[in-house]
Amino acid sequence: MHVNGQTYSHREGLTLHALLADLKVNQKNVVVLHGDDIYRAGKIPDAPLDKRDVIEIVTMMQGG
Amino acid sequence: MHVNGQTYSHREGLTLHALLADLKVNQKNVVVLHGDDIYRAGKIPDAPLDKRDVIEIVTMMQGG
Amino acid sequence: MHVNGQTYSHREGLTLHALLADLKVNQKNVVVLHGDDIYRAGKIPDAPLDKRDVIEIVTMMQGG
Amino acid sequence: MHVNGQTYSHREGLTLHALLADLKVNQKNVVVLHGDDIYRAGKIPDAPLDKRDVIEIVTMMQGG
Amino acid sequence: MTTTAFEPTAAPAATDDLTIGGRSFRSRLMVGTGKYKSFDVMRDAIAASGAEIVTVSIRRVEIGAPGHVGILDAIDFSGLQLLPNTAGCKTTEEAVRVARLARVMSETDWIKLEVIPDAKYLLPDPVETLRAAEILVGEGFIVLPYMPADPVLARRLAAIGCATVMPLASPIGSGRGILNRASLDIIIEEATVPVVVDAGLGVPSEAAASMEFGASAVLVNTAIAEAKDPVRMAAAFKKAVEAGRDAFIAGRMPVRAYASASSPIAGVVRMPEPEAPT
Amino acid sequence: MTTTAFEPTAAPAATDDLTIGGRSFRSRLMVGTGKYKSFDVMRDAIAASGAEIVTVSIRRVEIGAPGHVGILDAIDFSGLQLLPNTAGCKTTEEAVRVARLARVMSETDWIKLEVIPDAKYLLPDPVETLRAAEILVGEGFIVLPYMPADPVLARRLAAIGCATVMPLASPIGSGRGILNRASLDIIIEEATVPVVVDAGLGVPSEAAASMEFGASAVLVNTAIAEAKDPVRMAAAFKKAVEAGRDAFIAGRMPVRAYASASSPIAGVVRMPEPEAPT
Amino acid sequence: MTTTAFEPTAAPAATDDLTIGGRSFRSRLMVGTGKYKSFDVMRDAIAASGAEIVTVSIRRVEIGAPGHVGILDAIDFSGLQLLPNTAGCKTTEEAVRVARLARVMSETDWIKLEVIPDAKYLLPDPVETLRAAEILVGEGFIVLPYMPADPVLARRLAAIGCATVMPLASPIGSGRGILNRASLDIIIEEATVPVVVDAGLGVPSEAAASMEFGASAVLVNTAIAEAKDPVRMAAAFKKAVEAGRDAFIAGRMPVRAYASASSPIAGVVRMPEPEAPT
Amino acid sequence: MTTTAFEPTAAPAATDDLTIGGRSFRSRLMVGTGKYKSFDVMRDAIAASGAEIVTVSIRRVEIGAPGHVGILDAIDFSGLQLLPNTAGCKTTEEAVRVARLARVMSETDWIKLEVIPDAKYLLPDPVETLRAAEILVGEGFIVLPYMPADPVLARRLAAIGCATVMPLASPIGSGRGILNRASLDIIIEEATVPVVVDAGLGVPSEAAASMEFGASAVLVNTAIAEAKDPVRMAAAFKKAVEAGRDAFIAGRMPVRAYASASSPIAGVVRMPEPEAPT
Repeated sequence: MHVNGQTYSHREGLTLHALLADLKVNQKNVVVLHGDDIYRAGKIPDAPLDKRDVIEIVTMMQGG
Repeated sequence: MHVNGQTYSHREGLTLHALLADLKVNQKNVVVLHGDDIYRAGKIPDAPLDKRDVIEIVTMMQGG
Repeated sequence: MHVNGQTYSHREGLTLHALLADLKVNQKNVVVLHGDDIYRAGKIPDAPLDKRDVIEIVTMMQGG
Repeated sequence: MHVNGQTYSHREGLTLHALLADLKVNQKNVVVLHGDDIYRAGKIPDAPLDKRDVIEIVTMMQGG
Repeated sequence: MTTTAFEPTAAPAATDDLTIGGRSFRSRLMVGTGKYKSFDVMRDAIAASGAEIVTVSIRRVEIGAPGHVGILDAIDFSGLQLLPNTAGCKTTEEAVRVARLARVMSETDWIKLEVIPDAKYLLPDPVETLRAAEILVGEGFIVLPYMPADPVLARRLAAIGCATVMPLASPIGSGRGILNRASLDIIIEEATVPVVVDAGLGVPSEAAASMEFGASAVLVNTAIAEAKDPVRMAAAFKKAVEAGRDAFIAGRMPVRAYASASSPIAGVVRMPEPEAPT
Repeated sequence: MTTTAFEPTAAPAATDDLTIGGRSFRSRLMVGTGKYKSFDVMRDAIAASGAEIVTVSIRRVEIGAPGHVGILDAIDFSGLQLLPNTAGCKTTEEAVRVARLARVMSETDWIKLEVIPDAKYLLPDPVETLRAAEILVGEGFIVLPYMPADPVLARRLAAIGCATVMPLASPIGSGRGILNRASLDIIIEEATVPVVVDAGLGVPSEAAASMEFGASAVLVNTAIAEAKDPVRMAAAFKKAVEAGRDAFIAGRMPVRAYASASSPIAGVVRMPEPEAPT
Repeated sequence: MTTTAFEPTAAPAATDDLTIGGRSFRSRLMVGTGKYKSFDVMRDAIAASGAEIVTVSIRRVEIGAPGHVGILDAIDFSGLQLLPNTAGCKTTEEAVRVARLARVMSETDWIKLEVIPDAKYLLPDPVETLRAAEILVGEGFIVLPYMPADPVLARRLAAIGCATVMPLASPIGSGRGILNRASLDIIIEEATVPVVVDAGLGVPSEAAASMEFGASAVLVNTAIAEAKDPVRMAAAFKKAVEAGRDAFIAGRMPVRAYASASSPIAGVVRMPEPEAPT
Repeated sequence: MTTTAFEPTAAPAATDDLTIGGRSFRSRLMVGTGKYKSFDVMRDAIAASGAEIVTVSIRRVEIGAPGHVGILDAIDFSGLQLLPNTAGCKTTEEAVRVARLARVMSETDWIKLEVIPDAKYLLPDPVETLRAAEILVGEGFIVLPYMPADPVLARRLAAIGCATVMPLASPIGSGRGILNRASLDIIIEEATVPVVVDAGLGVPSEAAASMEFGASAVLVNTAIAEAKDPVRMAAAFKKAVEAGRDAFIAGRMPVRAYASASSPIAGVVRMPEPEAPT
């Protein structure tokens, strides 16, 4: 699967919450894109992940 | 029918040659658009015209 | 004599005060040039005037 | 004396021709200023020089 | 204290508010949040600018960086209108996708649309920008498109429902000032939505000039963030934008080919003619 | 830090005062009093400009006009530095004479020296201006000479003791803005006295630009007096001059030939490569 | 005279020919045929210009005007490359249709593509121009698109197979000169096809400048046709374009912030120091 | 080649000759002889420029350098008007003295007067230039003064009998082009003697522009001598000056705020309205 553009080795039974935990993501102020679904921090479901899934975990940064 | 953007009253049996004659068009250096067909001066067929036809008779002019 | 660029017909015994009175000049905020001497309002002497004298009576105006 | 801005040790009986010879000046296309007198090449007199004299030997150069 | 800064006390005539997407603003200076040396300087500079609209970007979090700090952890944007951008997107698809993420992230429908294929001059693609704008307007976004100073494109972007047009003055971050004056004049003359001069402004006088020739607002980032003293520069831009807008409303003097004396012509003290001998 | 940013009333560092003829000023905007529709508008515009140095002219009184009103009857200049000019004088002699009258009239040694032979463009005569300045400096005047934007002349005027130099941006009252930028840059680079950009400024952005490129002050008359709303325009010039000076002190960003992204380059959300079939 | 003009005798190095659509040209000045007072003046002006590429338009014949004279009845274009345009077309469909008529009319595949929706500034539509160019390139036309000075659009037009790009200097027929210098510089820097500066040039120096900063050619119509003496002006543009191209090849001097003496520094005749008394 | 170059064959209308000091010239391009890599390049560049007036300087011979070669040993100036300059002189006295030496050296009364106190920008001193010009005119010289672009000074120099005025476009050898356009326009408008734009021109288009806005001639040195190919650049300047002069005489088109179509408005081939159903 892909997480933030990098390949990530999927494992049986992996869920979104587990993934975020594995990645040690500071979940405050992040938004997660799972396929076409977009979830804001605190509303991220513990969805099961498929090995073809594409995940984006983003936050707000400086910019002009 | 339309000739150079103006409506032109079609008559039974009207042909392209007849039309050009009616209009007194100086056929030297003109090009005729009949539907999607484009004919250069001297090669204009005496095609029969339908009342829904759109005809453009153009020439080369000054321009920048 | 000349007053503010115009010729002024001098008369025997004419003085500066008399001149200013004749001309009905509002003496507030004016400065008078008599030859090379410059007098501010209130300090204008009652000097006798000669027919060759050049007098300028000026004030402050708008300007950029 | 001064020659082209530099001090030059004057000697008894020194003349303009002798000076130019001493200095090995290519006299073609030069102009000499002796005091207020200006001489073109070929018309330079063999004038006696004084130790207070100021001499300029110039030519035409590139310039804009 | 920072909070109060976001509620300017001295209010100009309400009639001169800037209205975008149905919301009114007193400030006509929008600022970016990029390139600051520190969040403290950024915070003070934003406050000093008096800006009510502030741009941000959306980026992937750094994986495995637990202490990762996003801008929301550092800055309190309450009272400000956030304007997320799609900077970095090279295609319509990327821009639309980032806009959707930004909407959820920022809890606003506002989006500064940027579709920029080249990295050297960071110039927007007119065709992709129009395509992306059509999609986003259709999805209910309030779209502020960054665009080349192209009057025909500006008309088309306004026609499809963009909230503003944001033509560039010169390349992003170049500080080269207003290089497209003639095109900006036409865009402003024909504008049916607010025209925001975006990108390239290097000094306050260029922001003031933009307002004088009729821009509705300006957006500034690098010129403030890269100044030696960003906070003082932010205050300078604030004054300059107000000065330019005031001048636009006050109505400038005519331009003359010749001079026109400021002091009275009459009554100059001249030397008198010499007295004729008697 | 943040606090001060929100109280622009707090005076700028005394070290940034403008000093001319031994006197310090906080405002770097000088204004003229010509061309106003009424004394009331003039009074309000001067107040709105925050100017501390105000120019006036000397003229002959109208003979036989008892009700004649001079500017002193209408305006209270207390607290302001009066700067009488020699406008209208075509020769050194006329200018020196008017300066002497002005000194008695205004009770100040300050004089704005103008020696202008032509009426069409009102351009100052460099040779006569230098001659007159030498005489007036010798008589103890504080001389502020209006001059062409000529760096060599500026050096000479400073060398003989003028208090400032006042090069023109464009012809008096033309509103054509800064037409001599390159010459002004050299004058400022070499300046040993304050450089006051005088004449031709038409809008506040031009005043701001003058301060940004290093002028010590600007003098404005027509651009304010002939604005549709002179009082608002005066306030605009005040803000613009402050903005330009702040920017000069804050230190502008570098100018770049190319663009420089305002948003982070890294972490852009890109489309993933299509998964290879397994 | 007319004859010889169409066969330039003095040939510059073949290596400096301009190549478009596989054909080589010695002249880098293209001219239009619009706005001339008479066909005689047009003929002489074209000859004096030395142009080898000449634009014309396609228009409906006047019905019921038997004596109607088209340009082909008046001018002998043998030896010249005709470049018919789609002037007047507001949409892709109209432009494509006129291009097809032009191809039959002119017996050339060359087309100057113009898609211009507005009449006031006659600015091209970037989106429709790209669409129409794609269709016409697909039909085998040699497409020279008139376009806004937009570097991204220029890249896209070249990428789809246009033979040149023709960015505008300023609005058609305005004579305002080069208002888009910065954008033109980028277009030229990135160009993979010849860049022809089209529209807005008013005087020969602007054509020379265009060549100096790297344009491959320029197109001029109004500046020649509306000159008081069109034939002499045509000759002036010919010389200016050659001068600009020569300068580009000869390599300009560097620009310096400071002066650099043209005459030797050493050996200046100075006054000697006064002799010390002995 | 060299020979022919000094006798231009193709003669423009005698009525357009440039007349200075009672002598007529066909070329309006004057060139300097400084900064060339070799005498051969200088010779060919002068020939290619078609110049008829060429500047030189006067310098002290190198003492003790018997093989010392002056320019007269290398270049044949027959047929050209030599114009010796006073470059390097900082005062009136030095300039007058060098002028007298130059007169004897060159066997001509022509002198390009330069009084330049500063070395960084090489800007002329207006006061000393006027003083020196008065002395030299009094001694029967034909004085061509190098001067700041100061209209009042130009009038005074013409009034005392100078043969031309030579205002600078930008600092000598800077190649910065025309930085004083507005002042040059006024000088030309008021001129009673030929106005020669001198110093700072960097490319031929700037020379062409100078002629277009009414200069009588231009003087170029560094832009030719420092080009990568000086001979080709000299030819480019020749064409550009001729182009600019031709354009000035031919009479430029008017400048318009808006566009003006080059192709006929009428007769455009439009899509027909859909037929109403019958």
